[in-house]
Amino acid sequence: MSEMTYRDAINLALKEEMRRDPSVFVLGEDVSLYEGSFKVTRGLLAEFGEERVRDTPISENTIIGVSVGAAMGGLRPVAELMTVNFALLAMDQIINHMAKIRYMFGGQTFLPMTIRMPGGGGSQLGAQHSQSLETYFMHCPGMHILYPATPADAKGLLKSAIRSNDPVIFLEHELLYNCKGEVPDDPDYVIPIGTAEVKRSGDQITIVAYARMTVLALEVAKLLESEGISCEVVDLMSLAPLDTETILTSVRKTGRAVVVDECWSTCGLGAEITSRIYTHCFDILKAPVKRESGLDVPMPYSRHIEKLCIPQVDTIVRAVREVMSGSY
Amino acid sequence: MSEMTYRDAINLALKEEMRRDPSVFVLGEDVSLYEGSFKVTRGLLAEFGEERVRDTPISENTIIGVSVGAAMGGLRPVAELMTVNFALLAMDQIINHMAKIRYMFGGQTFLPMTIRMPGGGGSQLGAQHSQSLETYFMHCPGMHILYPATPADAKGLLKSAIRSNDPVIFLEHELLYNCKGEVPDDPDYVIPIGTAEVKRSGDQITIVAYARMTVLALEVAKLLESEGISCEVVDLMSLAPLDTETILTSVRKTGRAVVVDECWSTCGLGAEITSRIYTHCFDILKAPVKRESGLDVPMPYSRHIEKLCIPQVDTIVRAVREVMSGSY
Amino acid sequence: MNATLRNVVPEQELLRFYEQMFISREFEERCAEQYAKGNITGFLHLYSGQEAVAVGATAGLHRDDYILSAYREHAQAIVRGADPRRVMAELFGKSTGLCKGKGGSMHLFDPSLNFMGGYAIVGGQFPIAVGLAFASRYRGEDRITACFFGDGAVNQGTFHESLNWAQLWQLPVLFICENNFYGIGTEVHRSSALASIHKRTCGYDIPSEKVDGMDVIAVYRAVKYAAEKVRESGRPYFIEATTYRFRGHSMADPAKYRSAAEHDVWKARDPLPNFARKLLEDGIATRDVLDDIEAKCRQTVDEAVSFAEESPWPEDSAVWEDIYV
Amino acid sequence: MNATLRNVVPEQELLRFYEQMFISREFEERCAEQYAKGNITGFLHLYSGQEAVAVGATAGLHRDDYILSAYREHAQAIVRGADPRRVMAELFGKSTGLCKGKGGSMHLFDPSLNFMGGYAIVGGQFPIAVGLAFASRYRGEDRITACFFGDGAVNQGTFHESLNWAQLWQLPVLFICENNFYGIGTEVHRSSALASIHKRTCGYDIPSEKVDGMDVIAVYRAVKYAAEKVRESGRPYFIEATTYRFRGHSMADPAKYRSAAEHDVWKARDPLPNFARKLLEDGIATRDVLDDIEAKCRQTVDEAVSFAEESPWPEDSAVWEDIYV
Ligand SMILES: Cc1ncc(C[n+]2csc(CCOP(=O)(O)OP(=O)(O)O)c2C)c(N)n1
Ligand SMILES: Cc1ncc(C[n+]2csc(CCOP(=O)(O)OP(=O)(O)O)c2C)c(N)n1
Ligand SMILES: [Mg+2]
Ligand SMILES: [Mg+2]
Repeated sequence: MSEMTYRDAINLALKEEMRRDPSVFVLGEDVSLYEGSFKVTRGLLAEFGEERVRDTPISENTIIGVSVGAAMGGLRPVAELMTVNFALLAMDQIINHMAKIRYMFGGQTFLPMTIRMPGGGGSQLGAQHSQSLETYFMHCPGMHILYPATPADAKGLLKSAIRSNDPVIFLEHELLYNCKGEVPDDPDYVIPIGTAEVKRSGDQITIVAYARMTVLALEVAKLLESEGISCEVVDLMSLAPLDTETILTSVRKTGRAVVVDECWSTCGLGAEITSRIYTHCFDILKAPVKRESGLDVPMPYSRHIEKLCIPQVDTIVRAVREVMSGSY
Repeated sequence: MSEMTYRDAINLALKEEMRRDPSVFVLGEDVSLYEGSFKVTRGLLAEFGEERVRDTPISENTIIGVSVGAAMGGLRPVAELMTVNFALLAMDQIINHMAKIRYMFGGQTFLPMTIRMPGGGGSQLGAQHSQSLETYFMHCPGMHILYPATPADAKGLLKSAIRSNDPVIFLEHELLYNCKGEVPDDPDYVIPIGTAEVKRSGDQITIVAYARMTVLALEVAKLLESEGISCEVVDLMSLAPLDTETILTSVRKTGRAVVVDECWSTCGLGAEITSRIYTHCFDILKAPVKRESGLDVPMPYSRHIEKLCIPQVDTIVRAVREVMSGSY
Repeated sequence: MNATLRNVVPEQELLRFYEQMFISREFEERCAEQYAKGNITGFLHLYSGQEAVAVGATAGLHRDDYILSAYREHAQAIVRGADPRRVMAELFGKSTGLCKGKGGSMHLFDPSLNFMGGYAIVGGQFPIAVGLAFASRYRGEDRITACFFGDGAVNQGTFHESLNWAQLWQLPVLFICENNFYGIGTEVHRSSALASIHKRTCGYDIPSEKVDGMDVIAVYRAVKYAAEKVRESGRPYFIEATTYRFRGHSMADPAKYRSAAEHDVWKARDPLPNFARKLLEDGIATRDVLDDIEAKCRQTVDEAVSFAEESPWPEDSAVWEDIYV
Repeated sequence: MNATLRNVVPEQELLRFYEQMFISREFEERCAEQYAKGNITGFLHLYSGQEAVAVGATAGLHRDDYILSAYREHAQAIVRGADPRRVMAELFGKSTGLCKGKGGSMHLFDPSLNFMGGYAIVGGQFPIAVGLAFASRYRGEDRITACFFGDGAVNQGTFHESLNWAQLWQLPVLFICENNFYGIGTEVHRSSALASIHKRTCGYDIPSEKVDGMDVIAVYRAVKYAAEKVRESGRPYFIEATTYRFRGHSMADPAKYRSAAEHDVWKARDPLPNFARKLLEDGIATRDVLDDIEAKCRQTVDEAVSFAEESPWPEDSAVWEDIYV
C-alpha cells in the first residue's frame, strides 16, 4: 500500500498498463507535452515516447472515432476527453459507433478501448463546463461505465477498463483529484467491472452513491453516527453494468434508502436505482425512498448559487433524516 | 374537423404557422426541393419560397447552431433533423448551447426555436437508425420535449412548439406518419405544452405511454376490455415538462400502473415515471408498478428479432395481466 | 487502345473487372426485386451505375489493405470477396448473413477480408478509417486504409477533422469520394460551397485528383498509383471519382429531382456496356466469353437468393448476443 | 508615419485605441489579482498581449454589427462598450454582473451592445454566428456578424461546417481568427496540418488574409476593409490576426511549454508600449496625455473592483430563474 492522490492513482494505473501491454496507447488534447490539463498524464511522454502518448487536435468526435478504429485495428486506446462536457461533441462516435459496432457487425470485432473523462460540478465553471453526464452513457447499451470514489478504486477500476475487451467509459471527478488514500502496490490489482461495494456498514438506512457523492455520503454517515443513525453506504463504482444485487441486499437489510446522484434529477440515474429498489423491495420498505439529486437547471457560475444545485453534506443529512422519520 | 394523416397534420401546422408569422422559417437536409425524406414538408417550397424553406448541407451540429443563432437574431426557426439518430451529431449545440444560452446569459435572450425529428424503431433500419432518444432530451433542463400520438395532437402540439419562446424538441414517430385521425380545422388550435391527457378512461389499471406506445396502449385497453380489465391510458404528449399530476391522479384512482416506453430500459423515462408514481402513490398502490420498455440492446436489423426489442401489443398485455394479478 | 488496355492490366484481370461489375449490377437489381417482394426490408441503397469505382478501386489496392464504406456498399463487399450468398442472407435478415442478420444492408462487415464495414451515419467512417490507419502504422503493418464516401459526406465535421488528422499524424489513408452528384435529392453545388470536391483538400495540404468514375481502367490506374503513393509516403491522398447512380437514393426515392436528359447522358456512360464494348473491340473477349461470364454471375446471384430464402431466421436468443465480449 | 496614422484614423480615435488597449490590459491584470485573492473563481483566461486585435477589430465594425467570441472575451466586451463594473461583478459572481452572475468569465453577453456572447465550447460560436448573419439578412438588416475564435478552434468540425455554410448561403460573416500560436499547450503546427490558418479557407472559396495582430492600426484597417467587403457582397471573409498571449492559457497554466526567448520576442512587440511610442513620436499625444488616459483607466478598473466587491450575491431564487421564458 502507498498513500497517493486520486490523480496519481490514475496516473499509476496508466503507467502500469502501458508497461504491461505495448498495444496500450494514450491520446487526447494536451495529454502529451502538456501532461494533461488536470495533469493526470504526467510523466507518460517521458517514459513511453511520442508514438504512444499522443496529442490531438481539438476534434473530440474524431478522438473517439480514431480510438474506435485503432481498437478495431488491434490496439488498446485510452482516450482522454479534456472534460466530460466535450463528450457531447463526440456522442455520434460514442453512441452511434462505439457502442454499436460489435453488435451490428454480428460480433465479428470488438473494441478494447477506454475513454477517460473528468467531470462533475462545483468549481464555478458555468453551464457549459459543469455537467454530470453519467446518465447519458448508462442509458445506452454496449459499453461499461465506471466512476471511482477513491484512489484505490481509481487504480483498480482503470486497470480493469484498459484490460477489458469492451468499450469502457471511465469518469473521474474533478474535485477528487487531490484526495488522498491508500492504494495497493500490486500491479495486478484490478477491481471487477460490475461490482458495487459497501463502503460503510450500517443497519438503519442505505445511502446509494458514487464518485464524489460517495465521499459526501461517508461524511454524512460519520456525522449521523453521533446522532445514533446508522447508515450503510453503497458505492456503485460501476454505473454499467449496475450491481443491483448489492444495492438490494443492503436495502433489504436496512429497509430505508436515499439515492444520491450529482446529475440532473429528471431521468437521472437516481430514478433508475429508485425504481429498482421500489420494484424489488416494495414489501419490506419502511419509508419512501428519497432521491437527492442535482437540480434540473443549467449550472450557474456564482458559487453562492452553484452550491444549491449539487447535493451537499447538509442536504444529504436532511434527506436521511427525512427518510428516517418517514414511515409507511 | 378533417380526417388526415399524422404526416399531413404536421405539414398543416407548419403551413399555418408560416402563414401566420413571417419570422417562421424551415431548414434541414432535403426539406425544400425534395420536400423532406418523410415528405413532411411537402408544398412548403412552392408556397413560401426559397428564403423560408431552406435545404442545408449534411451538417447536423451546424443546422442546430444556425437555428440557435437565427432564433437569437429574432427569427423562429423550425429545424428538421432527418432522424433523431442524427441528433447525436448535434448534441453539442442542443445540450451545451440551445438548452443553456438563456440561463448562462442571465435571461437576456431567448430562443424561440423548434427541432423536429422523426424517430423510433420497428422499420428494420438497424442499430444506427432505430433509436428512441427521448430520454436524452428529457434529462437536460432548458427545453421542452413534445411527442404526439395522434394527428390532432401533432397539429396542436407543433403549433404550440413554434409559438413557444423556449426551445422545443418535437419528436415524430416514423411508424405513425400514415396513421389517420380527425384534426381540428381551427388555425389557432394549440395544445398547451406540459399537459398529459387521459386518452381512455378506466378504473382498474393505468397505462402511461406516449407516441406510438400510446397507440399500442389503446389497442391493449380495447383488447382487455373484453376480458373485463378496465385500463386507463394516460398519453404523456409533453415529455418535458412532465405532467406528473395527471399521471398521479390516474394512478390514485386505479391503484395499479404499467409504464410503457420505447427507449432503452436502463435510465429510460420509464424509470423516472415509475419512481414518481412510487414516491407519491406508495401507500395506495395495489401491486408493484411494471415497466414495459425497449430492450437494453443495440437494435438488430432482422425483423424477427427486432420486434423482440420494442414493446408490442402482446408484451403490454402480458405486463398488464401481471400487474393485475400481483398484489401487496 | 488494345495495347494500352493490355499493358495496364493483364487480360484475365480485365475479364475479372467485367465479371465483378456485372455481378455487382446483377446483385443490386435482384435486391430491388426482393425488396419489392418484401424479402428485404429497411433502407436499401443500390449501387447500380457506380460499379466501375468499386471494381477499379479494389483492384488498385492490396488484399491486406483495409476498406471502409458507407451504406451503399454491397458491391464493395462482394468485389472484395464477400460471399454473395451471405450478403443476400444478411439483407434478408437471416442468421447465415454476413453479420448474422444483425446489420442489414447498411452494415456489411467481414474482417477476414479486411472489409471493415458499412456505416450508416454520413461521415461516420472517416475517423474510424484514420484510427485503423494509425493501428497499422503502430503495429508496423504494410497496409493502407481506403475510405469510401459520398459527395454529401464532405460537409460533415468529421471530414474536416479526419483529413486534418490524417495529414497531421501522417497516416496512410486513401480517401475515395464517390461523387455521384447527389446527396439524396440535393445536388452537390447546393450543399458544397466549392463543388469541385477534390479541391477541398487544399486546406490540409493533401494531394488530390479527379478521375472518371465511369471508367474502370481509369479508376484502377488512379487508385493503384495513389495507393502506392500512400504506402510509400505513409501519408494521405484523395481521389474524387465522378459517377452516377442510375436509381434513386434508396428504394423509397423515385428521383424526380433529376431530369431525363441528365439521366440519359449518364446512361450513355454506363460502365457495363461500355467496358464490354471495349473488351470486344480490343479482342480481349468474344461475345461468347462475355455471355458465359454473365450467365455465371446470374447463377451466382440466383444461388444467393435461394440461399437467403432457405436460411433460418436468427434465434430469439441472438438479441442478447454480441453486445459484450 | 505621422501623416499616415492621421490619414487613416482621426486623432481622437487614436487616443481612444490607446485607452481601450490600456483598460483591457489593466482590467486583465486586476482580474489576475482578484483571482489570487479568491474573489474570482472558476476558469479565468486573460487577454493580455492580444489587445490590438479586439480594439482594432471592434473599431473596424459598425456598432450594429454582431460580435461573438470564445471564453477569452473580457476585452472584446469592454471595448464594445460593456460597463467594466458589470463585467467585473460578473466575474465575482455577483447579481449586478452582466449576466447576473450566472455566466462568469467565459459567458459575457450584452444584447444592447450587439455583443452576442462568449462561448466556452471551442468552436461552439461558429454556427451561431452563421445563424445570426442569416437572421440579419432575412430581416433585411444592414449588419454583419464578426466571429472571433482561436487557432485551436479551426480543427473543430463546426469550423468546416460553418465556413462552408456561410459561403453556400452567402451570409455576411467576418471570421476573425486570433492566432496566438497555442491552444493551451499545443502549438499551432502540432494541431493543424496546414499551420498557415488563413490559407485553410481555400476549400470554401472564402477570401482571407493575414494581419499583424500586434499592430492595432493594421488590424483596424484590415477589419474595416473586410467588413465593408462583407457588407457589400453579403458574403463571408476571413482574417487571421497573429498575436500572442503574455500569460498562460488560464490562471492554472504556468506556460512552461514556451521558451523565454520566444516570449521575449513577442514581449518586444507588446502593442501597448509600441503604440504609445508611436503616438508620442508622431506627436499625436504627449506623455501627459497618455498619463491621464492611463490614470483614468486605472480608476475605472478600481471602481469596477469596488463595485464588484460591494455588490450583493444572487438570491437563492435566482437558481430557478431564466431557464424558460
Ligand atoms: C449524419 C447523417 N445525416 C443524415 C443522414 C441521412 N442520409 C442518408 S444518405 C444521405 C445522403 C448522402 O449522400 P452522399 O454522401 O452523396 O452518398 P450517396 O447516397 O450519394 O452514395 C443522407 C442525408 C445520415 N444517414 N446520417
Ligand atoms: C470542445 C472543447 N474542447 C476542449 C476544450 C478545452 N479547451 C479550452 S480552451 C482550449 C484551447 C483553445 O485554443 P485556441 O482556440 O487557440 O484559443 P486561445 O485559448 O489560444 O485563445 C481547449 C482545448 C473546450 N473548451 N471545448
Ligand atoms: Mg452522392
Ligand atoms: Mg490560441
